[in-house]
Amino acid sequence: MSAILLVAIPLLAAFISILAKKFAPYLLIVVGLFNFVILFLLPDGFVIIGGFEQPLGINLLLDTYSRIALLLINGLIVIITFLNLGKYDKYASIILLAMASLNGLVLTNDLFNLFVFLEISGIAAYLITTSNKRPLKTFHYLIIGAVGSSLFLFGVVILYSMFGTLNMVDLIQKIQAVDNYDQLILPFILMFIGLGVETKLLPFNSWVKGVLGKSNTFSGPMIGGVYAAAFGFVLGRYITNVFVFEGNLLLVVTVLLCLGIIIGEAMAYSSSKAREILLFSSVAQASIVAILFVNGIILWAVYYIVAAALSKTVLFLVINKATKDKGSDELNDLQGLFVDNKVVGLAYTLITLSVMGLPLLVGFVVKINFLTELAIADQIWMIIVILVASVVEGIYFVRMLIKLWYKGDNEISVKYNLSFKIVFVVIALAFLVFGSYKAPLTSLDNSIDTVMEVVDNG
Amino acid sequence: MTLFDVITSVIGVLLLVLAFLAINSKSLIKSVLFLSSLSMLAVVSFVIMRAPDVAITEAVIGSGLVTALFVFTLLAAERRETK
Amino acid sequence: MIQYAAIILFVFGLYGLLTQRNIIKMIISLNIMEIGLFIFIISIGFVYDGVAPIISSVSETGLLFVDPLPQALVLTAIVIGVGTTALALAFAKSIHNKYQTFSLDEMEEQL
Amino acid sequence: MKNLIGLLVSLLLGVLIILTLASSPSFPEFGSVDINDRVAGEYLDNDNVEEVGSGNIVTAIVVGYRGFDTLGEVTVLFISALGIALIFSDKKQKRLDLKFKPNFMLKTGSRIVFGIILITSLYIIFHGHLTPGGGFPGGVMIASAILLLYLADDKFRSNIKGFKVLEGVAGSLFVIIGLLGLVIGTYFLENFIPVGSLGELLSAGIIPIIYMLIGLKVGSEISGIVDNFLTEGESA
Repeated sequence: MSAILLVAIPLLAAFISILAKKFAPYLLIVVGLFNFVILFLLPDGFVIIGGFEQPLGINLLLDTYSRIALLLINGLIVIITFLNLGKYDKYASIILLAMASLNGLVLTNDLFNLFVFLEISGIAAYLITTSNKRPLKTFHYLIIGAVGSSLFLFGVVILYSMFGTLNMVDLIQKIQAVDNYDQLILPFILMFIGLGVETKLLPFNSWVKGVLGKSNTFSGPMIGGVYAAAFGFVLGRYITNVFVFEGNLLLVVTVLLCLGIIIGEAMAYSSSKAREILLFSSVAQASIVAILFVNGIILWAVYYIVAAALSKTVLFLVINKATKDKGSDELNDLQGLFVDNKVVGLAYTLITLSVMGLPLLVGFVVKINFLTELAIADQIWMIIVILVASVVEGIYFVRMLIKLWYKGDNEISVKYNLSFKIVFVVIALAFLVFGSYKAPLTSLDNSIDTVMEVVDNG
Repeated sequence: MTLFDVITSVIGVLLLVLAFLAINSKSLIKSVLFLSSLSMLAVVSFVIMRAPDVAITEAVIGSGLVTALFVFTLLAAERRETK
Repeated sequence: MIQYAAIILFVFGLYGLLTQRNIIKMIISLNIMEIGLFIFIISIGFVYDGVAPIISSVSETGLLFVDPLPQALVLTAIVIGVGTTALALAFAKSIHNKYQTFSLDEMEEQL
Repeated sequence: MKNLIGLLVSLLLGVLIILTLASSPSFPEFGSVDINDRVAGEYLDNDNVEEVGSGNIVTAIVVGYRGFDTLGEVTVLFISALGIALIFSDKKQKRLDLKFKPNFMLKTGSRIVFGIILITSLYIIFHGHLTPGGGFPGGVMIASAILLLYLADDKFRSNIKGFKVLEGVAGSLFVIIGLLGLVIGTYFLENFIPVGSLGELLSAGIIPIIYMLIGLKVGSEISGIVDNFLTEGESA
């Protein structure tokens, strides 16, 4: 019973699933639940592969940080597959591979191994987006993804040529020992760009509009929710532990991220399509997460990713289901969606208010805490940018809610079956409960990412 | 300038020339052929840099399989345009 | 010298990718970029008058060897590159089914 | 205008890379690398070579030390083949009638060469741990032999169902060997078969077995990809 099962079992299931196509979706749900359960039983610490010690072979690191990520990823994949049972069954083997690669991405402690999993999850993402039936947009996403991972490999190889190791913990020890900082700027930039493509950071997210703008109830939640969360965790682990941003590099990165927030919110404000509003707001959220990690606010960034992933999954499910039934995602066509879907509407509203950060909801708790942490780190400019972004976000979300609740003369008939409703209500209630009952959130602290601990006493 | 340096610089220049031709040639078939010869040159440079494993893999995959896939895509496209 | 040629090749592939308006040319630029990257990785591990890392008998282990790790990385990266290229070509083929052309400009006219 | 921006961006990146690498103290000069201050020095160390037992150090790294990478890599090919089959899956496939018809020379020549290619690829796969080459080039060679049959006869369709089964079985066996390592030994992908003496055919424990499985898997996958590229939907 070791953490390697989280990667090996889905792989084995994927290889078997092509032999028995009919059972693939059910195999996927069973493997997802199996992963979800053993995550509560697995001990923290390193998992050595192949029997070779730390810098020679590859090893995986399981700590609270990656455990939260894995619970979120495997849980969401099971929910999304369960809700889309019957319609997207031929994608079951691909989802199994996506699950294996995302688990490996979060767990691995080896840089080249991360590149391999980056490629697998990338190819799985391109194939998931083929369900949008837009080959040109998927091709655009593939090209940018391939460029991103080539740049990442370039950065990894330069680091290997300088320090002679591919193991993350070993590398951090060697980076700490180096005095000439300027030579590290190049590999860090290349790897930051490589990871920035999949985490939708500013200059490399031109693929997001094409992919998520035309998404459906399967590709929307997968790419917008699960993939965004997984890559957010990976980017966070590398920003806090491996990358050392100082001086003008830190300035450049911060300006880039702030621009990402402002442009993301502005595009969401100016768009009239429901899916575009959601995807641009998730672009802005990705930049906020990156800023939090750059300032070392690990705990609240983790909660922000979890809240963003859950909320985006629900929002994309609701909007994409309505778009499929209505045929268009223009807000005017979706007017009055919640009038005869009271339960779904209530859950949707609660979650949107939490994303905006209104009191009594978990979004507020997360936002207040990371703003105070930013204030402690006296990052005044970033606080101003995030507050302005929240105001803009509030405006376009409220405008969207008003349209969705007020029918006007638009006639719309969208039916959500029971399993959809149950999932929405449960998540909305979780947002409400953890909004007021803050104890479990504040019981953890920044030490959930134990890489630095291992480096210091390793 | 040992013999080794001469050979590597010749290969370096040839690589760049072939890459330029591969990108800027008008017809697609020509640029695919330039790409195939580019990967053949890469095989030669791998052999010179004492990497036999990689040379065999790049030879079979780079100039063998990738070129074949490109040609099939172009043939299928050409056939459909003429129909 | 071949190390700088490899970097220039990588950047040249990136340039081709940013400027070409033909899908097949973009995939070719992607391949050029990857070939440049692979030559760079192998050049990192090269040692003057080193020997290929093949040991046929235990007595030979005293020789000066080339670095075997970059070769293992490139071996993996080549096969990954083929996977991505084959998928990109499959997309190019299905795009051609839909738009009857490979050039992005003609496709935009049809939209 | 777009070309100018593209040129500027790539020029800027190129200059940045070359300047940083030229001026950085810890980036070694071309060719003057001291292996021992890198991890690779351990791989070439005497008793490590004997412990893994594979003559070809690169194979020892690819399948032994970093076997998890190779498992990931086999998955990349698996998902590409799966994806390509998915993209072209909606129509019943029939052979693409290309303009060129295989003439006599091609037909007879390919029958002769087919056997030679197969034998060399099997040789490369089974000697992966002794001489250069291994599962991947061997597998792609098998696929190119089958590609030759496609070219030689334009009605030829290989047995796709059989390749799918072979692909699934070989992949599952690879993971099962890894899990056996976890059950018998204490680590995933651990070498639980005695290593034997260096240089012999049956040495290096599970490495030749894994390379043989990879060869079969890669061969069947890429033949599947070739078949997808050389066929088209019935209605087209």
